[in-house]
Amino acid sequence: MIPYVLRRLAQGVPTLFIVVTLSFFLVRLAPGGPFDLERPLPAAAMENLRRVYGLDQPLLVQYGRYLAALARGDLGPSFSVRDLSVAELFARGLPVSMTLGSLALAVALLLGTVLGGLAALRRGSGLDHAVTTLGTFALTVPGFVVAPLLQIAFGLSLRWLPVGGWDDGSPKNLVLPVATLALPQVAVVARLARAGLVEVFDRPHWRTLRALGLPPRILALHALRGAALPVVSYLGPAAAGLLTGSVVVETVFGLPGVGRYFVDGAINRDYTLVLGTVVLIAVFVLVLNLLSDLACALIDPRLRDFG
Amino acid sequence: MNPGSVNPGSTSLLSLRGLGVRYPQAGVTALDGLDLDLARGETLALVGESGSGKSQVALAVMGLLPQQAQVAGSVRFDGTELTALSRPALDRIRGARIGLVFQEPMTALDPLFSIGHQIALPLRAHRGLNRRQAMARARELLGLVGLRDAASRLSAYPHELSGGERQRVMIAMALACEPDLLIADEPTTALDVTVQAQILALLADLKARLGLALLFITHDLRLVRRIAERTAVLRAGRLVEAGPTERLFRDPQAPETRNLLAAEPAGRKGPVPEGAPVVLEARGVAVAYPGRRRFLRAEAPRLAVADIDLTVRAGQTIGVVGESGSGKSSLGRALVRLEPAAHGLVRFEDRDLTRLDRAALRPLRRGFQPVFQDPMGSLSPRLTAGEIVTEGLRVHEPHLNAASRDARAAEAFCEVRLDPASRHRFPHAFSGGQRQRIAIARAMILRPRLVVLDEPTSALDRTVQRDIVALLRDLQAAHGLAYLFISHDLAVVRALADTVLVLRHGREVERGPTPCVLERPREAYTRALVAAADLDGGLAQA
Amino acid sequence: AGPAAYRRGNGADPETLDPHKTSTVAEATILLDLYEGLSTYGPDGTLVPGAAESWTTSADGLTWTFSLRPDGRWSNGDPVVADDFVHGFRRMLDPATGAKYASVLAPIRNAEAVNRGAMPVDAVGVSAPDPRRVVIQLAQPTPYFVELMTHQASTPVHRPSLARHGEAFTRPGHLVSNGAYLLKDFSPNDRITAIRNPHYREAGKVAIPQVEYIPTPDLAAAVRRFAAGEIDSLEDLPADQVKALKSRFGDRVVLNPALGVLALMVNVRKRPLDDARVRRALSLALDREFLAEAVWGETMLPAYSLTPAGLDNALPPPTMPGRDLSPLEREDAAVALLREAGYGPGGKPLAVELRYNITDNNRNTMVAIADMWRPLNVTTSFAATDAKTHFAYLRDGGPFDIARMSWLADYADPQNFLFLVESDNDGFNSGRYANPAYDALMRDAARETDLEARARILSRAEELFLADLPWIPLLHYRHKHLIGPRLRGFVPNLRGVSPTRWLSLA
Amino acid sequence: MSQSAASHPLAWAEASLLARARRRLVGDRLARASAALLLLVALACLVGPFVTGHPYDRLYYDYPGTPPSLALYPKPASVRPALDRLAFRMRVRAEDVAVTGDAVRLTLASDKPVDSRVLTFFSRSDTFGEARILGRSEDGRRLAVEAPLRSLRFLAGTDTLGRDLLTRTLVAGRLSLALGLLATAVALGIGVIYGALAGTLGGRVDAAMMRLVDILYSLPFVFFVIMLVVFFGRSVALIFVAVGAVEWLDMARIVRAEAQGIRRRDYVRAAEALGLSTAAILRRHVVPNLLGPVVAFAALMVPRVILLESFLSFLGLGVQEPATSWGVLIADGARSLETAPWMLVVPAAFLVATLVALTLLAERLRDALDPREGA
Ligand SMILES: Nc1ncnc2c1ncn2[C@@H]1O[C@H](COP(=O)(O)OP(=O)(O)OP(=O)(O)O)[C@@H](O)[C@H]1O
Ligand SMILES: Nc1ncnc2c1ncn2[C@@H]1O[C@H](COP(=O)(O)OP(=O)(O)OP(=O)(O)O)[C@@H](O)[C@H]1O
Ligand SMILES: [Mg+2]
Ligand SMILES: [Mg+2]
Repeated sequence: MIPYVLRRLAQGVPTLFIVVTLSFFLVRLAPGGPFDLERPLPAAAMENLRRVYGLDQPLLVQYGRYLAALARGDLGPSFSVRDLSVAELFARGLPVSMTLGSLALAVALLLGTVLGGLAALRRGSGLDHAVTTLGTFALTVPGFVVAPLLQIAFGLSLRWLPVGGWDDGSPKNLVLPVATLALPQVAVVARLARAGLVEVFDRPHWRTLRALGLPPRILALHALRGAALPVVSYLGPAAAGLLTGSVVVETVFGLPGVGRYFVDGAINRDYTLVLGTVVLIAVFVLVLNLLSDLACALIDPRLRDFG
Repeated sequence: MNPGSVNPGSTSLLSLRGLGVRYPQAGVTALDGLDLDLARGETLALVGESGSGKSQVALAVMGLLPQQAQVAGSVRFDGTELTALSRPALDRIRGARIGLVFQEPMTALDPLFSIGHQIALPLRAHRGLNRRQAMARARELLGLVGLRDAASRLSAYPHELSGGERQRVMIAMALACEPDLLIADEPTTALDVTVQAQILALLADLKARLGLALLFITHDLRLVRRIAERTAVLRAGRLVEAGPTERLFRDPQAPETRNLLAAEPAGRKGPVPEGAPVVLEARGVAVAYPGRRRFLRAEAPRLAVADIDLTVRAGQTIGVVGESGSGKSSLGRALVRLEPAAHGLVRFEDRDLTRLDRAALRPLRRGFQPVFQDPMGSLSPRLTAGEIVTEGLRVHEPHLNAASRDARAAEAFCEVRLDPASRHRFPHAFSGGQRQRIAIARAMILRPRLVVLDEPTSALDRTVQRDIVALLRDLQAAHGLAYLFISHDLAVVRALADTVLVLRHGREVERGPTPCVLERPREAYTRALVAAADLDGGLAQA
Repeated sequence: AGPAAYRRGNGADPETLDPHKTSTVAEATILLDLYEGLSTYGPDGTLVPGAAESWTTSADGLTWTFSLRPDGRWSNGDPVVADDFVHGFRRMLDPATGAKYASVLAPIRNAEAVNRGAMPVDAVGVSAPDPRRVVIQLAQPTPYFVELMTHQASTPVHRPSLARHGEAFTRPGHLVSNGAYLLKDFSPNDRITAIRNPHYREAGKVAIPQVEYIPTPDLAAAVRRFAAGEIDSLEDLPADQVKALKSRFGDRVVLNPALGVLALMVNVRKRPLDDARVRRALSLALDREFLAEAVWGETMLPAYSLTPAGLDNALPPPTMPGRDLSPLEREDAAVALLREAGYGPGGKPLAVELRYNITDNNRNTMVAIADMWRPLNVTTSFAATDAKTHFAYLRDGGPFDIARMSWLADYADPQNFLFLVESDNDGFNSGRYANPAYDALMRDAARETDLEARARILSRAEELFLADLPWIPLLHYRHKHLIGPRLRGFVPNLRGVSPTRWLSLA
Repeated sequence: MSQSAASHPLAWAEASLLARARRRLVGDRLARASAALLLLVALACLVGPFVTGHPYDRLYYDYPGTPPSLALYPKPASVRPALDRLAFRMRVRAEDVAVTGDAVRLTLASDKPVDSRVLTFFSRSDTFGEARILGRSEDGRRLAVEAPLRSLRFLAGTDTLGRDLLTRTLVAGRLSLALGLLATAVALGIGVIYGALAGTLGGRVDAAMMRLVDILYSLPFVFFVIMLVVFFGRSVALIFVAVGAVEWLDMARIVRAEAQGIRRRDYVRAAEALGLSTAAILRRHVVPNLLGPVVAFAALMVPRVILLESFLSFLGLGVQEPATSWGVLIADGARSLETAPWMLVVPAAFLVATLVALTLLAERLRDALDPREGA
């Protein structure tokens, strides 16, 4: 297994390289630059800025410099948050996003499997349809609707929870954002789990387990393990998405995570910030997909011949 | 008159009354008003031709019939009506007081859990053992069912076991809680005779010590005679005859019973024509399964087949025998290039198969077909039986249209004695023996030059078996087919094979013309096999 | 009582707290609290002396002498001296700083050349003859120069901390400022905390001990946080909700005129829009009241001139021809103009493309405008892009028809609007309006030292503008505030500034 | 053999999984109801805009932000304010207003003689019809007129610009449904084929294919979209490209995981032994046996696609005004959640109803594809 992991990690380097290279040029192809503002800058000011940030150099030189810096672990200065480097922005935001993301992930996994399990067990029943319908609801009503609704309900009407703000991560401030983040994921996990479970119940070995008169707890273990592959392989990238934050949730709740940088960086043409987010997401995707693949192999011994 | 209950007076442990199972959507009546009694400590053999409903009885007792099945009648176990029990109440009986050995062991185990874990399951659930205790007991059980190095195999996963090994795991699971009743559905089909004897001894011991009652479903009448006090004969879901085994064998009443008894495989294989072309030539075939990957390093590879040379000529049948786990199936897969872990040289006719990649191999594949040991697993669950059987025609006779393929499917079904009307059903809706015949039909419909048959008759009763054997022979005679015939059933091997290859631990032990090997075995290992098979202790004489 | 801190909703996070690198309104608010320029804003947004207690102007209006207060102190106790300002100006104009707002100092002699890198930084026309006097030489008389000195671009630098920390001098703990507050903490996208500067000359009169600037990227969510009492004031409101907010919060919603205009920039080089009649017709057909009310929820005012009312040194803005006509007459006039030009109902079909950067209100505005042009037989298509693409397209001279444009002035002087369409204004005049008469008027105004005469010249220029309509003014901006119940001392004003030092909490 | 008599001979084609599935879906009440609802929505979107009586791009200047109501507008109480607004625009005063049933009588007064051309304002307004002059007085400075009330109904209310929301929602449905179903189908197709191929082939091919997926996961989507707009302009087809580019990735991973297990099954080996090509193995053995999660996940992709479109239009790639989509309407509605909730509720209700039906249908489809279920 260790050699496999090492090999996968080694594969990550060229992958990352390709991602960075593609993104570097993709980003530069887009119209407008970091200093194109609604109020156009005078030519001299623009020239100065470009010089200060090395944007006056030929593109290939900039690319080379970026790679060199990246190799040193330096993500460069941010164009749109000029006081901080991209790395500093991440260092501050990532703990917030990861806290929210991992909580949401845990909620999604727990609640999702429970709901999916109930639906699969009572296939075709009212409960099943209720889970389906609610799940569809949760998926269809986007975060930018759910978040305000939660704010109004729990923050303004009931006054149980703060409407927004981070407040150094106090649990009260986490509830609503985590709920917003988790909601659609709960639905996805529930539906995938249900689909997987239904398949498991069809397999011949399920009859064997039933013939053994096993208690529900153990049956659940076997059923869930059998149904886990789709969920786990979905969760790899989904976790990468969750852990690196969400624009909507952070904007609506006013949280200092990194999710906003993904859109803000792009909207502002903040080249270094965008590339930083690309590197960040790529690292998360590579690592989490590796973890997810490892988890798949852990779940299914037949997948352990690590090809 | 109730032929099922022989001792109406005695309190029976299991008592079926008017048991009926219908599949309305498929229009199948699998069981029809069945009455059956089984007393404590008694062994009842349930026999009948393939598809007669034997397995349905087992499933019905355990409450494991699929949802579409309509069940009628009553199942009483030790005074309790099982059909009326709630799920938790039923679960206190299943696995604890009634053990069930499923017919198809290959697919009956959970592929995701180690076998140690699975054997430990009922112990932990019903006996309240903790994990460690249960594992210790599981190891003991594995030893009891004759699995070599039980300790190390506890952590093996089902796909790493041979057919017979999996079957023994099933038996161990069913016996783990020392049940009052064991329902064993063809429990020894994948076992060589020596192991079979060991299992039977184990059962006899349990019976003697704990008063285990046994509902023994089998088509092996020789076995029935050895172990069953009473025998019931099923046909088309009805009980046609039941009674003390001896009486039944001596004086069969129903024609079906007589049929079953008469159908001992007979005849010998004619000689291979002189100068018949070589179909398959294998040199130094070896199969080494990669060892399990541990955290840091991999275990040493497991050598399942070592250094086998083989030459098969047109019209020739090579019987491969050997104890369970000796590498027969691995060898068979290696010869048809379906075993990624195989090494060595394989030539088919004039082509070196080992040099060809998958794509280049494809057009040749028509020439050599396998029949897998595990019929259930080798049938795609979402294709109908007809589609499965004609699948090869799509590739190799692409000019056929759907209708003519369908006609060919119907023909093939008849050939293997399946009802052609059933070809629109999906694999799960067949009995074990029927599935086995679908697998055979799938291979034979292509008229290959070489067929690797892995236990092709293990689930077939003698009557069907006779027909299949006849079919194989006819085809061989007509088209010069070559067979590699893997089997535990030495009687069939004797009837079909020119040459016998005896394997043990993946190595060749002995090889020679069938009569030589089976009548005058050189090696002790072969002698033991042959002796246990008791080939000439024919049914009629006993 | 609530927390002692004033939680001030502040639109967005600052890009930087380096006063010489800023460009946004959000930064202006914070830096106004942290720093004090030579002049600054009073509680009602009027100009008052800041770090300078007084100043004098030479007769030609070209030399300004500011006298610093004797008790000016940096937040670490160091005295504020004239050299700090001189260095601030130089740093601002130094090309190596990469200042976006260097143009604020453009009136200073040699400023532009220095910023272009054509002259060394010490060529800037500022000097410190003694520690308490800053002397500034201008290139042209600039009546609004005092206001420029309130701008964050004109703040001094604390040279020792800049020398010690370099670019990192803006970090909490490093930043030494001379305003009423000093930076305590900066957590991006969360809040910036500033506390009362104990060394500030009027520290005793600063009522609020701590202020937290909270970015409010989602205005609707910000309103909810306001309603829950988590934010004390907001500086921007969601336009489409203002009506509801008014009924909900009553006079806590404060709307007052601002220094900005939203307009349609017309490509005057492209047929048929090169015809002023067509432009006038298009302008006449617009129902600006509907836009202001329905689309912008009265957060905007209908604009019939380029400059808003209430500017310093200005006559009341001239009005667009046709303003007083009834809509019917306006439509008739528009049709007549178009017919003259060969278009309109019955004439050649007229198709224009409206280019805008996507926001919801922009989209609704453009849709409504297209609908208003329909009776003129004008078919309108849209080219909506994200903001960067939009502005880059205009900057690069993309062949547009009509584009959305907006302008928020830096100082309350008509020049700050009218210069937008000078023929040599590359940045803004993407419609390439070039009227020599207009340019000449603007040049005259720049030379004119008599404020009234200057105002008349500028008014004439605007009349020219309104006749030619290179931009079709749509709406004038208003400031939008939501003022919490605890906050005292807030005075709405045209510039929309309310330094925290004048406020207090109940 | 114990059957045959009862089993009716079926045509060969009838027996295949898909044919069976179709038959069973047709026989399933819930499936039929779901399909009917979907059809209904689709039909409503297609023909609905023609029967609501409002063009989808018509701005009713008198009715911006009107809440839904069964009642007819104008409400009696709103006639007077409407008149005053109108009078202001005509630069006259409205006096002696009397509303009689479906008409209004009033006198237009001014200090100058009233130009009768101003009456076109009545017919131009959304509240009144063509006005009739009843009489003049005071040298034409007073003009008595009668104008019929134009009754309008906004079942689902109007948006901020006063456009009928129901019509817009229906029009929006055309694009969103097409996009949701087609883009999902495309992403589904690519994802399933790609994932099944990677999972079945395994080894290096799999590793390379999955690294490509990782790369696509990491590329900055916003820029990708902006580039599409810049280089190819705005076309509806591009939305499919943009959506397809991201949506198939999850599917590919899910399918791959399942396919990895399936390729080790004996039936795949048997197919291999029969000489089936990889494509045929995928089509006949691998894909049918992983349909469960695929169908479930496909139903999840539809809402994601539809909502993604609103983000695309924010970047300039989605629909262009005056056309619209559910995603855009919902995004608009979300902003006026507190002030005009119907702007969210109406399009969201359509979307939710459609998707619930779709999900239930998908679920029934999965069941129908399960050979163990029913006949
Ligand atoms: N789910 C099902 N739907 C329809 N028919 C079925 C189903 N399951 C079993 N059958 C039919 O029921 C009959 C009895 O099957 P069963 O498995 O009991 O036979 P069996 O006696 O065990 O045969 P074998 O010796 O081949 O295992 C067979 O004809 C089979 O085709
Ligand atoms: N995938 C695998 N990984 C590791 N070991 C395996 C694997 N498959 C089979 N084996 C081992 O290889 C040996 C030979 O297996 P094989 O299936 O060829 O036996 P067999 O002769 O067919 O036995 P049976 O008669 O029981 O079917 C067995 O000991 C089995 O445990
Ligand atoms: Mg059976
Ligand atoms: Mg075997």
